[in-house]
Amino acid sequence: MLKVQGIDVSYRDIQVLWDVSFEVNEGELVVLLGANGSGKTTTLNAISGLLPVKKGTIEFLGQDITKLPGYKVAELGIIHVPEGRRLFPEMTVRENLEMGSLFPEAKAKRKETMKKVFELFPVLEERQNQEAGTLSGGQQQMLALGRGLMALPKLLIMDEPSLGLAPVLVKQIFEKVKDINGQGVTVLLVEQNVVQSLNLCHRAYVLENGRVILQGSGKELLEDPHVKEAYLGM
Amino acid sequence: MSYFEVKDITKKFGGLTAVSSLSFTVEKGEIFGIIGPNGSGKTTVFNLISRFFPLTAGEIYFKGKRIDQLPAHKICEIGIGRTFQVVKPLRRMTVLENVMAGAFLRTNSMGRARHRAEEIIDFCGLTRYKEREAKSLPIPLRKRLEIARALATGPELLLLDETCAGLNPKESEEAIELIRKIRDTGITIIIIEHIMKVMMGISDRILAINFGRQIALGKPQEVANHPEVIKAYLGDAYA
Amino acid sequence: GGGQGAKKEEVKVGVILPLTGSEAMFGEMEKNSFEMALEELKAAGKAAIGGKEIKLLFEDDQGKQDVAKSAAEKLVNQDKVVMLTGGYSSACSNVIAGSAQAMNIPFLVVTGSSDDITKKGWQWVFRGAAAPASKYTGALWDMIEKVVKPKNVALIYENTDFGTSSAKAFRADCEKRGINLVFDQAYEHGAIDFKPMLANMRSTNPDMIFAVSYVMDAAMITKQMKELDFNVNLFVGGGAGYTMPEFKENAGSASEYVASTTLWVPNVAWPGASDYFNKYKQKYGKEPDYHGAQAYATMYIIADALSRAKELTNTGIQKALKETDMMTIMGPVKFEDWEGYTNQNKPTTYVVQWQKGKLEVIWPENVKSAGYVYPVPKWRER
Amino acid sequence: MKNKNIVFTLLFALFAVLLPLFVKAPYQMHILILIIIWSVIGTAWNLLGGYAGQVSFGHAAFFGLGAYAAGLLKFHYDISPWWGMLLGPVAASVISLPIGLICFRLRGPYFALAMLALGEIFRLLFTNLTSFTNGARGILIMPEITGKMFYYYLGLAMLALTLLTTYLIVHSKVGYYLVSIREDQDAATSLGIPTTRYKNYALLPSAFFTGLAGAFYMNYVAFIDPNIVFNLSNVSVMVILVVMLGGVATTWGPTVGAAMYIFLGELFRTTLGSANVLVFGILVCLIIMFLPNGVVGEINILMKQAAARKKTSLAGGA
Amino acid sequence: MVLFGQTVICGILLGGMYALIAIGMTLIMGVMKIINLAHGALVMVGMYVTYVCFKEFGIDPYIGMFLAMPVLFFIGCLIQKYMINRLVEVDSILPENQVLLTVGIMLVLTESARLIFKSDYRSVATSYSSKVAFLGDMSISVPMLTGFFIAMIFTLILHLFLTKTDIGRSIRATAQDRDAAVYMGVNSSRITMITFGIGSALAAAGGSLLLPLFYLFPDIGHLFTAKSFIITILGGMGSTMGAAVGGLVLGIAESLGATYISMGYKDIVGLVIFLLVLLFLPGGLKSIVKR
Ligand SMILES: Nc1ncnc2c1ncn2[C@@H]1O[C@H](COP(=O)(O)OP(=O)(O)OP(=O)(O)O)[C@@H](O)[C@H]1O
Ligand SMILES: Nc1ncnc2c1ncn2[C@@H]1O[C@H](COP(=O)(O)OP(=O)(O)OP(=O)(O)O)[C@@H](O)[C@H]1O
Ligand SMILES: CC(C)C[C@H](N)C(=O)O
Ligand SMILES: [Mg+2]
Ligand SMILES: [Mg+2]
Repeated sequence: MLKVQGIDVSYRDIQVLWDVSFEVNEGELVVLLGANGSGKTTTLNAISGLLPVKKGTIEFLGQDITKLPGYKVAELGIIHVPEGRRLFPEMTVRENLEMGSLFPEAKAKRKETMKKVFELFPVLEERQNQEAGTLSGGQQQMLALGRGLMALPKLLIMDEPSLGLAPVLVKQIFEKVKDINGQGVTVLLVEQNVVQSLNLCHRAYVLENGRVILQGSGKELLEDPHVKEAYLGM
Repeated sequence: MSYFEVKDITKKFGGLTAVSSLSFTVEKGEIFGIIGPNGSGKTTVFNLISRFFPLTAGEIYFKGKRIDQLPAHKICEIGIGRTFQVVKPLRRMTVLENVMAGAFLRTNSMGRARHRAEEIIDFCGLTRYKEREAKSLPIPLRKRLEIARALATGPELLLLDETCAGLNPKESEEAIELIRKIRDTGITIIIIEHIMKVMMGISDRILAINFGRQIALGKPQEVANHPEVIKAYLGDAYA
Repeated sequence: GGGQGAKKEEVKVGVILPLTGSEAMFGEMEKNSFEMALEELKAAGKAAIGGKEIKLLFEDDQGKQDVAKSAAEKLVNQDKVVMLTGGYSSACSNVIAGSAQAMNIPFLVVTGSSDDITKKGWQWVFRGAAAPASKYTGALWDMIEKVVKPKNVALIYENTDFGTSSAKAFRADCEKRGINLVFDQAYEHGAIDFKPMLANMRSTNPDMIFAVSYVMDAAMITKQMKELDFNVNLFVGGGAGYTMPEFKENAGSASEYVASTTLWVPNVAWPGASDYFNKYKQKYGKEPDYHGAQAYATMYIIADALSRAKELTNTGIQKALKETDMMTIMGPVKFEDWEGYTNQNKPTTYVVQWQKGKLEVIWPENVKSAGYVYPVPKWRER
Repeated sequence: MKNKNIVFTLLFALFAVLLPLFVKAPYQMHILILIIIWSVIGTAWNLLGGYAGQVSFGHAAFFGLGAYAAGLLKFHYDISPWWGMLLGPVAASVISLPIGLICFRLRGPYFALAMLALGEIFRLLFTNLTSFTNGARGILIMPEITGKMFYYYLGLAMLALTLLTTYLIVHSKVGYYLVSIREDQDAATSLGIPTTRYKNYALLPSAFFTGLAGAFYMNYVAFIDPNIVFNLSNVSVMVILVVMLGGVATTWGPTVGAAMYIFLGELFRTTLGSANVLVFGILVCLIIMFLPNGVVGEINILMKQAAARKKTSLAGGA
Repeated sequence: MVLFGQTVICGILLGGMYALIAIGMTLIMGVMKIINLAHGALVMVGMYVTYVCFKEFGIDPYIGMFLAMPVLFFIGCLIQKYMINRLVEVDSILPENQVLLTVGIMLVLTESARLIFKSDYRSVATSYSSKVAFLGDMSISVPMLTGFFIAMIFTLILHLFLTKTDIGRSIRATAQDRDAAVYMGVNSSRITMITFGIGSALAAAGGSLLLPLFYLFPDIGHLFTAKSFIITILGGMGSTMGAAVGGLVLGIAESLGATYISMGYKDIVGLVIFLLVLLFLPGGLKSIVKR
């Protein structure tokens, strides 16, 4: 479904990604692991068209999207729930959710989807008229996720969705991610909750200093000595 | 009288009571943890202590003096430093300059501020990034920068708001190390964190709140086993 | 430096005018008039001074006085002009005058009407075609004494140099004659709505209004008086605004019977006045007002002085200017020292009135082109 | 790096001091004097707007106050307007205190527009309080000194003082605090910085030097009226133009910007007739589009990049 | 009493005119946070378009408005796309550096108008330019009243547009976080362009409606820019309703000031009210309007 082939990405003249390749198949839940600053967010931004790719290609559903502008990538069904939430702080919760469903199909089902999102995160329903900027950190994270779901994505990209959430919610989020994936949405996930995410995923890639150094199923990687040492501190 | 004391503080935002007659004390040298579900009012407590918001009601004492009437910048001057959950780096300044801006609180000399800042940068393991502009740092490093900057102001009491969020288990270990090291220099710490592993590992005592009210207070293990905490916060018992 | 060698020798005169910015309309009109006059002089063979052609060097002051100073400095130091002229706004004229005085270069003011300019005892500054702001009302006072005889008068004026100077003189004149000034207010130009001021003024029941306004404020004020149905026996404008073609166009029927003081009208008796008006209109497709006439007359004064100058040096020209005694379309011009003024021509002023869409001279009686209408009919009776 | 700066500064100072040996024509001197005046105002604005990030749309208030302080001395008391060079900056600084009190409660565009409002209020007051200010009739003096050389060197001294003061402020604790406030006011507060007080530390000298420039202006141009010295577009906005053309929050930016503004403006004005402002406008657009950080700002960025590259290549070699 | 009534009526109508001029600014500065010193110049260009329609083709300004709006929409789009947009993408020390660009644009527009139309004062006299209705002894200008209602209608439409339509919400979203809007599939460069276009079109509408009762010359824009700023801020940046109320407050304050203090001080009264509002309602009038 998504095929990243040998991409290089730089910020001005600092190269951050080197020959990164990986794939996400239809219906899969794939996790990208890596230390701080290893280039995970950069990879995701390159996929969603926010950063130019210097070398290599990115394909989605057989279409080359390497050079596509960000909004077109979203239109194809790749929805990115960004790191650091990136809400619209002066818009209400409801408006933020509405912003998630701009494309025709999503818009047609706006009401239903929103109901589902509200079931998933009841606090959003309570606060639907509050400005997003005044929500607590965790509430904001829920809204960011909810907003992503509103687009009925084909491929949902999530950059550390559990960041700053209370343990009970982290569990819930992981469950929801699994649910969403179970309902047929392909998911590409970046997470620091290494154990939980590896337990959850079908396959995972490990990124170090901008290069893919390991790949395998979640179980395999959990057993991998390097992963154990570098990420689990065991 | 305790080293630091919060007495019956309340904060209302319009109709919403974010913090509701909350009281607690912190002893010198302690690492005091605060946990609670998202939106339970933890950050608001910090904002009240550091006077980013005025109190609706209540009193706050530090070293026996009432401090809830002081202006925000004075809070730092008397020795209470803080970090922000949503990081606020001085974007176009380098890491060194960021930390120097903090160090100037205790000195007027460029040389001394620089020296102090360099020490702290080393202490926090940011030496590699010293000359980088803060805006180019990834979020976890920005969080560490927040700590360094706050340390540079020479606090006696440090408020850390989710400085470990976004770290993987290995990195969390390092962060815990850093926090311990800070405590070992004699600084008292109040910490907010959602990663229970971190909280359990370093806190001397933990306060759990929900809806701005205390639901439990005590040794980490006691709090983690408190039924209400489990229900509202942990989901199931922390093992 | 006359090191121009083979090039045809020229007598350079610097003209500083606002060619951009909000005063540019007048700058353009004056520039056109200068050029038209120079062409005429050339055609009549009067533009060559001892074999040297008069050449006008125009500089844009953008309506800013520091730029005016730059222009003056440049013209004198760099271009070596023999004298300066121009200056539309009082502010710029003031600054050019100061620079000219400091550089010992004759400066002939075209329009600037600030009293101060010729009241500083500056020997290098001359004002011919323009009157000091406080002297615009000569004919009006004659008419007020003989015809209007108002008890209560209202005074409004734009808070500019010209406005405040005129108002100050008018106020003093009222006091001298024991006329009640029931309303006396300055305003900031460019307002959309003058009605609060007008309504307030109406409540003081004046018989006559004297209003010193530039251009479009004049139209706004009279239009809004009509909209308020505010009647007075006579509305007299002071200076610029109320005599311009744009005033009539914008105020429409509200301009009827509005009177104004002025220095010039096309149908004034001075020789060449109506020729100038017609020629300008034909050439530039637009009616000039008295600012154009001032520039046109100034060009003739300059040519006259240059031709009489014994030598084309600053002192030579200064002396020639001092000795000027000629007729222009603005009337006779002589540079005299009087009432504290230096090198100031004694202006002739008129009262004009819009009648059936035409500006008629109604005072002084010996030069009138139509009889005055006084008191003017009420709005609802027209 | 630091030595290079000092050498550059000394060379520039030498150049400025010796310039009149080569440029003797009064007209050229006049242009230089105008550049100096605008450099001073620009440098003063830059301290508050550039370093502290408090963009003011109302600096005409201080300029006008300085000018009027000089003018009114002469007008009311027949005291030499040169005393205005002392009174003007003091008056502007004194007024800046209540202005700071009002405006520093506001942030961002609210602050900018509050300053605009204050600037306009001063213009209107000075226009309407005719008995005190002579209103729109302005103040006309005959300067006692007419030679350009004197004004040039006095102006140069004034500029040197302004540059030096701002340099010292910027490269001290205060400077760090001002930049911190600009970058994030909340973070600055959390570092114990009394933000309002420090903003005043920037406003005060900023008003002082703007007032000084105003007083100098009165003495030099010899005529002022409220509409000129309190002008919104020709003073308050133009100073922003000067600083941004040259480079915000750079030492030399305002001076370079002033030189461009006056020199290019004058060049176009004397060569392009009535199209001069149009061409100038086009140029302003082009400069800011292609050099969005101003001339000096872009040069600084290039130099930083070059230095970084040198460093990495050195590191790579080792 | 008549005087007071007349003053208030004038104030309200004037406020309507102010709101009309400022409404485009609400979008450009209030929502998009672009401090646009060329706003008045855009109003001026709109007025010239309407003027030409009237003089050359006899088209009534109220209809000419519908020609001026698309023309200015187009001009606004070009300005945003090829000029301002460049600056949105660079990280400069002061985001206000676009202010300078708008100063340049202002100069270019003004001087271009001068090149084409000369500096002459122009006006459009329609049959209704001086129409008045009387309420007792108090007169009400008909074109101003019309302008007032149109201003209110525009305000309402804009408010609904921004809060109730996807494009409107996308405009606000883009202003608040450009990248995040892109994540949601918003073509943010197009949206900013359209926004500037709409803002310019609204400026033109204000100009067209003002034309029958005001006048026109290339530098007229200065008058409008400062007022629009003040109204937009008074209303509380980005609130359309706030801006309308801001216009009214300013209009009434100035009129009362003109009647009861002096015409020369009316602007001071307006500015002082402005400062007071800022000091005591830091978020502008929107904080009242909203609740
Ligand atoms: N805007 C930028 N300019 C320059 N360098 C950048 C920028 N953003 C990121 N980088 C650098 O690129 C590298 C990769 O960053 P990235 O954000 O992709 O890491 P990450 O794997 O997502 O880390 P984290 O776990 O901290 O989110 C880091 O070294 C970072 O410093
Ligand atoms: N400025 C504000 N205006 C209105 N409500 C606010 C404001 N700041 C916080 N709140 C509300 O107060 C409550 C407490 O927020 P707070 O940020 O303290 O939560 P928290 O415990 O820190 O949560 P998290 O763990 O998610 O960071 C939340 O419901 C939030 O929406
Ligand atoms: C137009 C004239 C009546 C006055 C002249 N322009 C001045 O400002 O002094
Ligand atoms: Mg990341
Ligand atoms: Mg929090």
